[in-house]
Amino acid sequence: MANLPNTTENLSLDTFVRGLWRENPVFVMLLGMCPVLAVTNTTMNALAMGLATTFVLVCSSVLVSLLRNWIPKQVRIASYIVIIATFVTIVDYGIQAISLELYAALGAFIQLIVANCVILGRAEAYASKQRLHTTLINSLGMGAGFTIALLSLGTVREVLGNGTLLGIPLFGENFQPWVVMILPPGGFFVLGTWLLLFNWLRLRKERKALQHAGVPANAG
Amino acid sequence: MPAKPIEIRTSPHLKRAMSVDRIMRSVVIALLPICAFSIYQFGLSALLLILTTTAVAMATEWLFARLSGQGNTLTDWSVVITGILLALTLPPGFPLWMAAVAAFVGVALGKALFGGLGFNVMNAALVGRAFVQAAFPVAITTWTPAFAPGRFTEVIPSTLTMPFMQPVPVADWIAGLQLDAWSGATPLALQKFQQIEPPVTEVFTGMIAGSAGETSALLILLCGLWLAFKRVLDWRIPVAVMAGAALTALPFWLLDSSANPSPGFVLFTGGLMLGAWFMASDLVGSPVTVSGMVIYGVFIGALTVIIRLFGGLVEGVMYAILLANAAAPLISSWTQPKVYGAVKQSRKVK
Amino acid sequence: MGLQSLFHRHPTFEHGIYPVEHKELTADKPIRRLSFAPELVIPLAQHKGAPAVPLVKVGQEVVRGEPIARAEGFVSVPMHAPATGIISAIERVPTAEGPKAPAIRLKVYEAASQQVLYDFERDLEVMTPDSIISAVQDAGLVGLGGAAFPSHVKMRPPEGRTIHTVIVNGCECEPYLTCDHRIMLEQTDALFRGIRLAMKATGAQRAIIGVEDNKLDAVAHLRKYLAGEAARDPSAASVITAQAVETKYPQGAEKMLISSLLGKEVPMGGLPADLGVAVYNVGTLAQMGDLLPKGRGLIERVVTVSGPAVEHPGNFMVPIGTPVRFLLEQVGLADDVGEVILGGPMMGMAVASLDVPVTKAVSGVVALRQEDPDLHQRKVYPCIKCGECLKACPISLNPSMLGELAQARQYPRMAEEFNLDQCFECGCCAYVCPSNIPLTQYFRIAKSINRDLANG
Amino acid sequence: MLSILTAVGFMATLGLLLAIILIVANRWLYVYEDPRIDQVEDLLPRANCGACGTAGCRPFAEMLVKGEIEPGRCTVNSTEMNQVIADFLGVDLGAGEKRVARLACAGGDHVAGMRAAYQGLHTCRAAALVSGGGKGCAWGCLGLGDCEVVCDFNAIQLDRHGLPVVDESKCTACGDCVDVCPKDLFSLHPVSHRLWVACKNLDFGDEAERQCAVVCTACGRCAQDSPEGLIEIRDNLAQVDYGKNALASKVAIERCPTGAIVWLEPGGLVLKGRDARKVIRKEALPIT
Amino acid sequence: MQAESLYSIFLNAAIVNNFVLALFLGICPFLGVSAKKETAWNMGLATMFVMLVSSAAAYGINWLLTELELEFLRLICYIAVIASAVQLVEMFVKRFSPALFRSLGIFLPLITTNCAILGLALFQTAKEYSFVQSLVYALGAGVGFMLALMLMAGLREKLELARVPDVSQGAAMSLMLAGLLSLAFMGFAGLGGSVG
Amino acid sequence: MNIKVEVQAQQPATPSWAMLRTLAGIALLSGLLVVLIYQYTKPIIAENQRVLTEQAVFEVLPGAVTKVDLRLTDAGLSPADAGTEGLRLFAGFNADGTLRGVAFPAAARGYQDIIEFLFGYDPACACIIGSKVLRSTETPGLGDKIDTDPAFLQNFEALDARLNAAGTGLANAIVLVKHGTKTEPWQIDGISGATISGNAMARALNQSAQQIVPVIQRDRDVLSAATPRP
Ligand SMILES: Cc1cc2nc3c(=O)[nH]c(=O)nc-3n(C[C@H](O)[C@H](O)[C@H](O)COP(=O)(O)O)c2cc1C
Ligand SMILES: Cc1cc2nc3c(=O)[nH]c(=O)nc-3n(C[C@H](O)[C@H](O)[C@H](O)COP(=O)(O)O)c2cc1C
Ligand SMILES: Cc1cc2nc3c(=O)[nH]c(=O)nc-3n(C[C@H](O)[C@H](O)[C@H](O)COP(=O)(O)O)c2cc1C
Ligand SMILES: Cc1cc2nc3c(=O)[nH]c(=O)nc-3n(C[C@H](O)[C@H](O)[C@H](O)CO)c2cc1C
Ligand code: SF4
Ligand code: SF4
Ligand code: SF4
Ligand code: SF4
Ligand code: FES
Repeated sequence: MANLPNTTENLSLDTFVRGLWRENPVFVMLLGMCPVLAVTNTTMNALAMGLATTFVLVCSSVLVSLLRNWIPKQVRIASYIVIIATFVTIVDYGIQAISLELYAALGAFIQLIVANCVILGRAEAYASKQRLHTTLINSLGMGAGFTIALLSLGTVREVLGNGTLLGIPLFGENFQPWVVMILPPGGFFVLGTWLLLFNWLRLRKERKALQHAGVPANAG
Repeated sequence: MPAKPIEIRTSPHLKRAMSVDRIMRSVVIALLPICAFSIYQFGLSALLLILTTTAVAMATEWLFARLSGQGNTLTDWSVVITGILLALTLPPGFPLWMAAVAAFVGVALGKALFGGLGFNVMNAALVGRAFVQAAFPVAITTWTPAFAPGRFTEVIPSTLTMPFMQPVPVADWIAGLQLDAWSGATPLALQKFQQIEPPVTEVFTGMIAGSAGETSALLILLCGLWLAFKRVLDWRIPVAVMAGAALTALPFWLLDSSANPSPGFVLFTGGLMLGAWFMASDLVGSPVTVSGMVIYGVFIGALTVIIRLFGGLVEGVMYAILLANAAAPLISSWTQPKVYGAVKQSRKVK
Repeated sequence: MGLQSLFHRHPTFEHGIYPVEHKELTADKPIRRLSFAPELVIPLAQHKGAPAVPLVKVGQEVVRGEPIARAEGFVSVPMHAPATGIISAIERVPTAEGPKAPAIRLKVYEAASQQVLYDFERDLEVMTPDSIISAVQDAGLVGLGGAAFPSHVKMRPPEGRTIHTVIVNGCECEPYLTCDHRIMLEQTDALFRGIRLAMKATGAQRAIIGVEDNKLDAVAHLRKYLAGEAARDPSAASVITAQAVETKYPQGAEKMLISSLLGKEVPMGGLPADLGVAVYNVGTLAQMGDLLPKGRGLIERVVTVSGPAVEHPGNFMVPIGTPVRFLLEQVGLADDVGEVILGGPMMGMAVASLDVPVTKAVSGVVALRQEDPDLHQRKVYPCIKCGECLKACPISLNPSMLGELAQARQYPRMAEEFNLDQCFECGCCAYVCPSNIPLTQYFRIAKSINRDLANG
Repeated sequence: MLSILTAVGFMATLGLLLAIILIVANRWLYVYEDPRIDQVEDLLPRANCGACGTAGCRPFAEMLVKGEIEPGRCTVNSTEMNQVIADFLGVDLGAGEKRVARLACAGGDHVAGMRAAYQGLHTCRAAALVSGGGKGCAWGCLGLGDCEVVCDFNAIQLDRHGLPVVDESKCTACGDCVDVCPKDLFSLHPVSHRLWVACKNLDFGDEAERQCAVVCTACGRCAQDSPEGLIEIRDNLAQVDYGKNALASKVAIERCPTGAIVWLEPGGLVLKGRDARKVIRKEALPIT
Repeated sequence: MQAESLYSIFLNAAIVNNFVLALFLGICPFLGVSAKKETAWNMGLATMFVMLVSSAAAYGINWLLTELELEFLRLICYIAVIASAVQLVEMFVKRFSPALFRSLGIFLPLITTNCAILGLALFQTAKEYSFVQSLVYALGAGVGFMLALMLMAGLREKLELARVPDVSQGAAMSLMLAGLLSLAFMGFAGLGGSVG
Repeated sequence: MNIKVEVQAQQPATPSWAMLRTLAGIALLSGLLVVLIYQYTKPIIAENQRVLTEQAVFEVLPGAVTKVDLRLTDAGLSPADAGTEGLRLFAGFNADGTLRGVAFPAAARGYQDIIEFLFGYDPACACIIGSKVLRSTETPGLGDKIDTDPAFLQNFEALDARLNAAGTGLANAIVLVKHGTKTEPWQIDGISGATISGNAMARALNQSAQQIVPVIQRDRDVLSAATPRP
């Protein structure tokens, strides 16, 4: 279906839910991959990163939506970026104030939320055209989808790579951790495996659907 | 006069007898003496290691070929090579469950994912090894001495580690063997960290510790030469690897022969020989063009020495081959042959 | 073989292959004649260029050697009646290429003699280059090496080019075939007369006869002949030389032979004439030397009939238009014949019907048995990037890449980026490929589709 | 407080600076592109099939916006969608009559014989290049399904006799099958062309009939029974002059001895004349 | 660590701690434009160029902000300046060289939201590199990005003609390839520093 | 199918004023927000930082309960008053106010990247009494053993760091030896499987100690003077 400009969406459950699955920023749209891979070596980091990103996403989307009628087209990218950077700086100092250790673990990736394509993408594609309340709900959904994706990587990587979940040992003394999982290749592999799994499920569904429909008889 | 309708085919109507399965079978045959020596040297553990990786590699191949509807691809024998070579690059006391992981990952991630034989982008055996090296770095750098007494009756303690568990430390077991102090260290490690260079002759004939199948450079050289003679593999790649390694090592050795290894030592230690003859020469991962093959080989040789001399790791053959595999498509496309009669070479950089 | 090529004594080109030759089957069989087939079928398009135009009507009587179709333009040749008889039809007949094409059917009189009844004397000494060229066209001569390109056209190089060397192609690199070998041994006189005519017509100062070193007896024979000539007439010495080249397929391909003998490459998209060279097959020149003095037309040619499915293989002087079925009946064909190939097994065309006639381009008929291992359906593996095909391709293409592109149906890209059009379908790549990929077939498909695309 | 002021001041300056740069850039460097091109492209199917006669959907969109081509030329889009584009651009739909691909061969493997067994790549193009393929009729369909493979719209399926059948409802007249067939058996025709010679064999009479049971023997009865000039026997083959399509009727097919000439009813029904020899067909041209 | 040699900085940025394969920066364009060698090459060039420009810009801004004691505005200023610089370059190219724009310029907007650029600026600040060191660092990062991109493009072009199973087609395969590359790059660990 | 397309008029050129206003306004707003947050969190972060540093110092100087910041200037040790430039060192003092030792930083390139350490030096016993990794990207479970492996950390409980006779450097360079082969008190017993990281630690320590320990021993008076005021 053609996606035409200037269509405002009405609030519905889908506004929220599609960010979780159908338009999941990570698994489906493949946006914001850097933090997804970089800071998911533990569940805690993943959660923190997810929440931080959600915060920035929601705040900036709301602001963009509020200002949408005032921002001229030519300066919209610059404006969005400044707005996003502002909220990121806020989060940055916030986390430092909460825990310096967590801050160290997340490294530069808090600041790099600025460059996360999910946020700018949402601002550009959604918030700049939609009303406040739908934007709020939609960005919450997207943030939740992003966080879930981060967690799905973080848990797998922490459990396999360290034998722990949220720092709690799961398998006892002699478990052999798979160090590779918390190393860079592990990030690629785990995300790749998730996508393989989703591909497989999707293909299976499509095949099933085809079978149900039956091969169209072609008699003249 | 013909009884049946005659057949029509396109030319050429003749065909060379060499085929993929024959090539692969020859390589397996060439690997058998190396396996035998490995078992003679390291005993039961080496045998179990080879059997495990080969069986798991074959099972994985079978499974994925079935899932993707390719029928039985075991008949091309390529996966047997993958399994055997993988075992030969692992430490002899490597826990079998980890070896199984390596074989599975190697075949699944290194080969099946991309469509199987001919489409893999990197050496499947080394993908498996690199994965477990990154996953279990301690176990894969734990070496046990060759010719341990009783090696044919008992296994190295770490071999039979329970799945997902850490291997028991073998230091006590080695101490119990009452061999001389360095017997558990590989020549490369001795050279790198202690600047002790064991005699090349010993290294050449395999009287040393190391991965299950890399210790006798002489035997590997002979088996490789046999394959090259039978035109199963292209001699250019192994020769280029060895030349690249020797030539890179030479200046450093000339500058400071006490700290840096001699070219001979570089050639005959670690996985270089096995890598050059059996892994770099893997047809699928190497460039198709002749000049590309030479560049690829020299790249592997040089990079191996650079990693050995300046990198954080003791051995670099595996990474050098993997990186060269990754670069092979680029090398191929940059070394397209000059077409007959082409006036100026129309080389496309991109 | 690799080592052997390191030490070869005779000049050669790069790449190429060494298939088993099977020439011993017929190499020592002298050229013989067979009786006429009851009906001959003479297609009007046996050569490259415009088809000939019939001069005869159905029911008309013709004598052996009489012109029955005229050339249509410069790049075309006339046809002559290969036997005495009556024109039974002018209609479409099956051809080896596939589509049915117009042909003259000639019912041969049962008592027809081998005598040529239509000829006249020509004085070669007084002929000018131009008169030689038109005489060659009138003789209906085309390249007998396989390409069937009208021979007189090659005698007139494009504007701005001069020919200084005539290369005589006696390589006969295809397995099984021995007709050129026999011609060099048995029709030496005619061959040298032909060479001199070609040199005169083209203005070349020298001629080199290239012969593969599996026919050293022919080289020796030619050299002896030349030495004898030189003894008689010292001024003619060293203008013509015989040179052995390595036995390697496709040594006989014009571009390869030029590289082997002269060390130069024909420019991409260019002609041998760009290097000042014209290449003729020995059979072509022998026919030229034989036909021109007598004012005759090309009505027969030497054909090697061989292969495991042939009971009495040999070299035969076969009238043009003889159905392959008749030819094979004469030599005895095994029941379990699998394939019948016109030409050699590397480049020849398998025929779908034994009713197709021998044409001017057919140098051999090779019949293979069904159980021949070369014919077995082999398992095709994916390309394992072994590079064998690159090492075999005499044109230095990248058949591996071309094959993968063909499988992905990216035909235009094959031509634009990988020089598909330079491929002359020699079959070396398909011969060596361990994955049994039908590379050459893919390339034919690709070229054919690209041609269609270009024609809209 | 001071730091608050410097910060705010600095940011304001920065903002102004950026704005000025962008304004200047906007003035001097702006390149105008009609936004409607993107919008129209969004409405196209993006099949990039080229059936519209342009290089792809984007060039088509550009031409539409410039008014150089009518929306109806896109054969893949639904008519409604094309109407939307027409309304959007304020132009006429300009659609022509629906065309479909028609096959000029009816010789499945049950009616047409073989002369040799082709071995090799399973494609028509490959087979055609080897002595024309193994089929007895040198003009006929080789049945290896290149057309089936090439049709992006799944409109072609081989029937059990190895003969391609076109699903008229799916065919978009993209012409890919026309290009791919090595025997040139496909051509695009308006659906109103009902009278159809399903044969390309140029042999005559018995010779032709030896090759195929549903061949056109060039007997000429269809031409005799039809209005003057509608059908003509040329090159041993009946050929319909579609310029006189209005004159066509079922009369032409009645006396055809082999059923090579047929009448195509809408919906894929194929009618054969009364005199036509009975041929057992399970699918495809269900000759009655 | 001001004492770090330029050579070591370069190797570290280009290979050992490759921005894409070890630090996970710039993954989106890495996955997005690595399908063809030619586009990858152009993207690599464009990124390298922007990296150098923004490295220099970041150095200047940082100096200014430190002078004014406004370090907390660093992030905002970096991104704002980088974004507008990129946009300016893009417009400039589009206006004056449409050919170059078609091959290079279309990537420029992509680069704005590329964390590798911002990451570079932040890292060089955190590591307190001098101006020259910053530029070398940027060059190394650019070369490393190009290297990863070209390797990936080579592999993907090869696989484009392969019989890749349905499940592993698309992003999943790209990620697995990236994983393999990243695995291979681990061989460079420790390179550029002295050992033993 | 129910599709509506709004035909857009050709865009009107945006007035420059709007662009100026918007961008400046947003920048202003953002500056305000950020500066407020910064002002608010600054003391909290500083406090966090202080606690963290203190923890690290007390960890490498077991028993210390107070610390004093020092600077290593060209002239020698000096208290860290505002304005003194130089390497940051920390003197740690026991509950009874006696000097426990000096904590000093060190760094070297490890397996992956540069590792930063803090070491504790006791001038009384002339030995290293503690170590801590401040920043590292070494492999978890392997290289990070240099900060977690108790057996390895034992090396740093009393590692010999005596000065040579001239007082210009260490009497014996601190080196890493292969696991199980430690024979001298100035040797560090390596971790098997992480030789490189261990090596980096030894190199960092040796390098810094060679430079700093002579100064500490020479300027012990400054240290005593720096005793924390209660
Ligand atoms: C072909 C081949 C490649 C290898 N590649 C590596 C490698 O890249 N890294 C590695 O640590 N070991 C590799 N090994 C194993 C090493 O050669 C060697 O056995 C191992 O590094 C132990 O030696 P060390 O303790 O001196 O490092 C390889 C072995 C073979 C046969
Ligand atoms: C692959 C290949 C092999 C050929 N082999 C021969 C050969 O063995 N003998 C020969 O006379 N011509 C051979 N030809 C044909 C020559 O290229 C060339 O056309 C011929 O020698 C010209 O002489 P003609 O016009 O008199 O036939 C071959 C061509 C190709 C493409
Ligand atoms: C994935 C991986 C991570 C590694 N991480 C470290 C590390 O953090 N520190 C280290 O010193 N060596 C590391 N290494 C290097 C090897 O373990 C190396 O062989 C070892 O340092 C040699 O020491 P050894 O002689 O005591 O076994 C790593 C190797 C791999 C494959
Ligand atoms: C000379 C030669 C060397 C080979 N080396 C390897 C190897 O190192 N690793 C491997 O997995 N397969 C190897 N193979 C087998 C085969 O090529 C490999 O499974 C393919 O990479 C799978 O597509 C080799 C085959 C040949 C002929
Ligand atoms: S058939 Fe074409 S591609 Fe193959 S070897 Fe011959 S010239 Fe080269
Ligand atoms: S010979 Fe066959 S398998 Fe080898 S590279 Fe060429 S096409 Fe591939
Ligand atoms: S119509 Fe043409 S393309 Fe289709 S199956 Fe028949 S011969 Fe092949
Ligand atoms: S390929 Fe042929 S049948 Fe298929 S849509 Fe195109 S024209 Fe119609
Ligand atoms: S998140 Fe890093 S480039 Fe997109």
